[in-house]
Amino acid sequence: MSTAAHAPASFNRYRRDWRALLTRHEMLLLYVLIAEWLFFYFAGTSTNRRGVIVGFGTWDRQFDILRHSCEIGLLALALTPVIITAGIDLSVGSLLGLCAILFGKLWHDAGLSIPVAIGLTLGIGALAGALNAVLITALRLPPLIVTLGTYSLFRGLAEAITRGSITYTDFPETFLFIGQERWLGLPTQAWIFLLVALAMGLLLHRTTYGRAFRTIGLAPEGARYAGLPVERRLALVYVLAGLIAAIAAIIYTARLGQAKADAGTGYELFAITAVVLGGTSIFGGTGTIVGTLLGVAAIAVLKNGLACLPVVMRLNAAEEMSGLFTGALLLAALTASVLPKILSNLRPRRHSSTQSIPPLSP
Amino acid sequence: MSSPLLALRQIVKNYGGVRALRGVDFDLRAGEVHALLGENGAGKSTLIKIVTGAHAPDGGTISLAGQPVADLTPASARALGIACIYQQPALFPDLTVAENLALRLDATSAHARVDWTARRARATALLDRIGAAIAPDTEVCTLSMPEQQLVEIACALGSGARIVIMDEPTASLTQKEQHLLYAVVRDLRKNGVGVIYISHRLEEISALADRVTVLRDGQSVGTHAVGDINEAGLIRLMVGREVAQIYPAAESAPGAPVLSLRGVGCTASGVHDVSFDVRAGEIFGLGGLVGAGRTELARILFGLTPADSGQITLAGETLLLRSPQDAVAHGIAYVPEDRRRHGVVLELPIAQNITMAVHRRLFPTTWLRFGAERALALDYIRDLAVKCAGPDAPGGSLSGGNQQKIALARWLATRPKLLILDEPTQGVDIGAKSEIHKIIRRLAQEGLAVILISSDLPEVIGMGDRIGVMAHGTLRTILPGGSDPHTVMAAALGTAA
Amino acid sequence: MKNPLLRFCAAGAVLLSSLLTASAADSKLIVAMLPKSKGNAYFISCKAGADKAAKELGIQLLFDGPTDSNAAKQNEIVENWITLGVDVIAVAAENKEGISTALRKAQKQGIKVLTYDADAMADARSFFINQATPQGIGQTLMDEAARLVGAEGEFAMIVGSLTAANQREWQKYVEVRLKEKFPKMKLVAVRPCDDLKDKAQSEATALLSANPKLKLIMAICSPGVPGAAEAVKQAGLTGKVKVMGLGLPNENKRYVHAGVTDSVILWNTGDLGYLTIYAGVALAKDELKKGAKSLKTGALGSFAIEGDNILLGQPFIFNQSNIDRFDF
Amino acid sequence: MKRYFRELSVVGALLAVLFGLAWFAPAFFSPQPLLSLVTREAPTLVVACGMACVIITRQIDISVGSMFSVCSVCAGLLVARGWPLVLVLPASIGLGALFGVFNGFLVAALRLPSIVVTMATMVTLRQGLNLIRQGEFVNLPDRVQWFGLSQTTGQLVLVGAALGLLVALAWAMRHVAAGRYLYAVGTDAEAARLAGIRPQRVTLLVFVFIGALTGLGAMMNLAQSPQVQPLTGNGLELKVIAAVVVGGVAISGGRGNLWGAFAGFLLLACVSPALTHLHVEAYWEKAVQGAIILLAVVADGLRSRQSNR
Repeated sequence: MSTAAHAPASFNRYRRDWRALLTRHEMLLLYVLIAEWLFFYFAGTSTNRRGVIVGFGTWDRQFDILRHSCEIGLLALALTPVIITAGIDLSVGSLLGLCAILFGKLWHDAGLSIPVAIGLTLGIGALAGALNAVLITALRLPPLIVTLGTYSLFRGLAEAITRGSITYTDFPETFLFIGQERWLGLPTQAWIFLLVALAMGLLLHRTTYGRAFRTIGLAPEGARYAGLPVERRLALVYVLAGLIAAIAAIIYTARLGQAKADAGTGYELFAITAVVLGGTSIFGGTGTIVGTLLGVAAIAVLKNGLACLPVVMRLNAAEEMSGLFTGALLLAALTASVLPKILSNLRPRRHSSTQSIPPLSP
Repeated sequence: MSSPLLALRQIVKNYGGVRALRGVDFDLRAGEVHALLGENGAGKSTLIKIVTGAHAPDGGTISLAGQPVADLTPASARALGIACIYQQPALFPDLTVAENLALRLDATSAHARVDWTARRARATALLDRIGAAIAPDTEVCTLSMPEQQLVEIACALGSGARIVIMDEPTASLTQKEQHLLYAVVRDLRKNGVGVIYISHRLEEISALADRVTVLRDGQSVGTHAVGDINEAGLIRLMVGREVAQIYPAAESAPGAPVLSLRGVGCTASGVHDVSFDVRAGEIFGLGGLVGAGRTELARILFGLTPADSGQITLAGETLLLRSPQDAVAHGIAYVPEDRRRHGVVLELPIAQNITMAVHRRLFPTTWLRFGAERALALDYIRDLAVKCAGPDAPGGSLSGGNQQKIALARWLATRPKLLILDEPTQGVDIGAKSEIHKIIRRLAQEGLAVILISSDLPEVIGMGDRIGVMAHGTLRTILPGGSDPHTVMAAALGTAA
Repeated sequence: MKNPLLRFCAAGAVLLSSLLTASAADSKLIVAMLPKSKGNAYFISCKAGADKAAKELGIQLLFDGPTDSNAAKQNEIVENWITLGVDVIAVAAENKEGISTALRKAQKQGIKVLTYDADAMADARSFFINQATPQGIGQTLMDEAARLVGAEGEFAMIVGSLTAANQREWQKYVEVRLKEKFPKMKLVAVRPCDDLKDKAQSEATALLSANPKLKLIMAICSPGVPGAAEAVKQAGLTGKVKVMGLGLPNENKRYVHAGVTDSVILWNTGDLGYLTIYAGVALAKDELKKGAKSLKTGALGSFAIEGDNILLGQPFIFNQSNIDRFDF
Repeated sequence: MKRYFRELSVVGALLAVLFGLAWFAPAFFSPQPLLSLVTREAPTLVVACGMACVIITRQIDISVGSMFSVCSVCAGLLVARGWPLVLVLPASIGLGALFGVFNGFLVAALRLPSIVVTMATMVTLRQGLNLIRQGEFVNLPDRVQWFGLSQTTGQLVLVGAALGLLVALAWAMRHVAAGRYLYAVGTDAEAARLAGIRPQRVTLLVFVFIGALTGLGAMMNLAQSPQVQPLTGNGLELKVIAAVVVGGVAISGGRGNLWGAFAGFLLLACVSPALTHLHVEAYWEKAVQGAIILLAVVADGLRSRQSNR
């Protein structure tokens, strides 16, 4: 018996190495983020004609970035557990639109008070998520296709309900406070965002649910054989995504002061990009909330920072440039993530081929 | 004498740390059936994968008809006239039979025109030749297992190969289909083809083969003409050691029955009418050939494929097991056969693998308690003497035997009443194997009821206090522990039934 | 690893920034102009006029907006401009209420705010460059349509998207006018084209075969007019089914000449951009104050001011006789 | 019969829609408008064929819309510069194929998930195009429309080309070894390797193929009108993926065929004109399309559940 060999000391050393390995992606992203931020801080800040310091390096700008990132950030938070279970949800952006106009309708047409309308909207979001969940878990359908369908369906319903044109506005000041004012120094919605991030972080990293999500993503059959309630956990992930999309809808409505059927168009793509950039594997199993937050921040800083660069301003192309760089950043992150494996595979040439091309994951 | 059709010299193959082959010599002459025999894990499948080019050897030479070949790939092996019938049919389930045959048989270029009429005609001809009544346009996924095996056989037949490898081709065949297969093998031999024939059915070997080579622990332990050696001699070669000595013996008598099955069956998985009892402190060995229904029975007991007939009673309580969660809740634990897919999640740390099934007890608030988890993991790592870098090392960093201990630890942590072990020592090196045996015996000694499923005959005989032998989806007989291997094998083969 | 990396990044950033800011340090007046959708030809032609004015006045023009009509992005861009400390912001509002919050914030920071093309809330801007009210556009469109078909028969509309606010407004006033004045005309369908010319063509083709009695197609988004015209041309109904709508001369010239499209209605968008910049600069230099009655511009003379609306003039109807005189 | 149940059910749904139209809105079938509608869908059909191949190989390409736009604009600019069509056509196809090489390399050689790779390509290409063109139309010389043929001839040529390609490809998918390789790789890449196919190469080529088809589709679109709008490919990816999936091509690879994809394509393409003809208000269009996609996958799910029993 060699129990003596397993002295705790040697365990600890291993643990540290392993932690470093795990956080490597997040650390890299953090360096990129810091570099980005510093670059824009120096290159995107200037003094204007009236002698006021303007541009990226102002507190206002930082708060704006935070304010503008909340909805996409929330969707990215919603998608992190989904992608960790090796699934995907394309419908969150459309659901944001549907929830926004249903919220408007509940408040304006049905005459409900704001808190009741918010409560009902969250319920509707969860319900819509449950529709995805049922199709994916009970019928064992691929999430990509199910949510492609609901992507069309939710947006279509939003348009059908408002006949495209109805825009709900004139929300009370108290409600707009959520989206337009500051509370305790930060934009109000940032508190909600941080709260959700904290909740998701705890759920994912500190509870048995997060464990189950990861296990399902890595080995769905293995999870079943370990007695984990695979279907129930998967369902939860999609319901949560629906719920968070509804929260994002509320914030969106409060920020713009309007609820319209086109709310959140294309957000799902940015959210997925942020999640993948944050180191969550599209094949499932790995990913952290911190990574997602960094991914969201990297995209947001890039987008807002570019808009402050004199060169970009002169080209009038902030949005295109940020899209371009985001795409490039995503490709670079992906390539960087497989490069070590590719390099190490180059030497023992034939072995690698037994593990074949990754299939379309979700 | 001219050089043999196929000659392997000093083939070495390692998988990670495991030495699957340690210098195997093997040759095959034209027009002979050369049987390859050995326990599970002896290295037969690895040897075959090397001959078919699926895996590259780490050492040794391969020559075909005297010509050395290097860098064998599946494509070049096929081009050189090597065909293989795998144990698990390697067919494309969504494609038709004719299509599958064509993909395996035609090494055509990508531009080549596909002639469906010819494909169908050939498929029909081949299937007719082995006497299988399968329409060439059926999709393979709609075929039964034996039918798929027949397609595989047709494939080998049609390949016009000089060398045909058959890996347990009769494992899932019925009597009638077996005879079809024998005819095919004789047909091939008559045409000067060399056949490597792997089987556990000794009577099959004496009926079909010309020579037999026995592998043990990745080495060849002898090649004999079939006429020169009897079944007992072969079994001795395969097992290679006296059974009774190395297995820890029971020290106390088993207690009251914990589990009892009465007429249990499940149509979907082909298990029917199984009845037996397992008592506390007893190891109930479950023997039989691959495909006899042992794993299927275990899956019923674990709620993966719920039973549709019969009665399962555990500790006096009649159970309805519809999901693994039900099984776990009632104190049933199952260490599955496919460790990599179902057992240990290789990417996750050891500690998480160990605590996976006890979330509810260990973390009653669903809140993770890392200290408690680590403590629990360390307990089991020490208790089972797992060789690892620590509870945070990923499961994949462990050797097969230690992975198996982790899988075992996961279920011990649930404090089960019944432990089902499915091939617990498959792919495990000798040292770890005997450690695992000691652990199993100790657990039984502590009062656990254990069902031990194994294809390793000596293991079942040596470990089992009683041995249930399964064949064709049902329990054939129950023998006392330490029975004569021949009796057990005979029961499994159905010869003495 | 962390410290050297950080230092390296910082050094690089400083180096680059000095290069970049050096060129931006000229202290020109900055006017930022926000279109509804940057890629839209309508706003591109606005920009041409604005560029001209910017050059004449020696100011820096920022022209940026969403690539598709998107109220949320408009807000984000305005807020960016606020922190950039521009002098004037001129906005074509996608959503009246939505943008107004951001605009009020800009005013609070001492930035002058104008609206053009589509107005925001009155208290969120100083002046609105009024090229034509939605009411005026609706009326002109409907009147011209009625003229083309003799105030009788079925017609259909193609709109950009079902959610574009200004188009819904125009559509509303078209329908109001229809109800008031042209009882013998009937609006049989409204189809969206997602601002895609190709889709407009498909939709128009379907409309033509679905409504054999159709007399006219009115497209109120700029890709819609050439799309509908191409559909009519391909259906061989040139002259039988009239095509008209809101669009740009250049995109429609070939169809107008071929007799497919009868009239394209638009104000002079270049002038709109030009006027916006002049008004903005005047506002920033305190030359334009509340209660002013007119505004003088360089090349275009002076424009009348009515309350807080600076009037560009009536929408212009382009047809075969005059379309070649315009290039935008 | 049972084998093609999925495809036949889509055809059934399609026929039901067409019969419904024949009953309630016979005007739908008047030849010239119908030809125009069909011509408009021809380029999309070409891309959908490519998408079917990609999905059968168990991959996905969501960058087709962006590639389509970029190819259209580039081809348009070349034509406007006075290049002859015989040169522009291969240039457009080649450009598409080049994008395909890029996607295919990342997926096959670096083994990155295709959905993320092509998402990144999509964003990059789209924004790059926006940056350079700022949405401006490309005006083409008159000789380009219908390749200088008469309108009806041109339309027939385009529709004929698309259908010809469909038939040829459907035939090739079944009757040429390469076509069967796609199924083999899509079903089980490892088994395919054991059968002597090189899965990586097949994957690379299928991406190149869809790129080239997208380039071709862009040219077919170019020939239909005298202007190119840079937004032209927006939303194309979802349209073709939905069509292919509704047509019974399994997203998990290896299953389905081009005829099914064609039926699914027609079904979805019918929705919009059918709603117009039935005088249903346009607001319902997206919801109807979403419902069709969901119905198709739910039917798939129920069926595979049954066959598993």
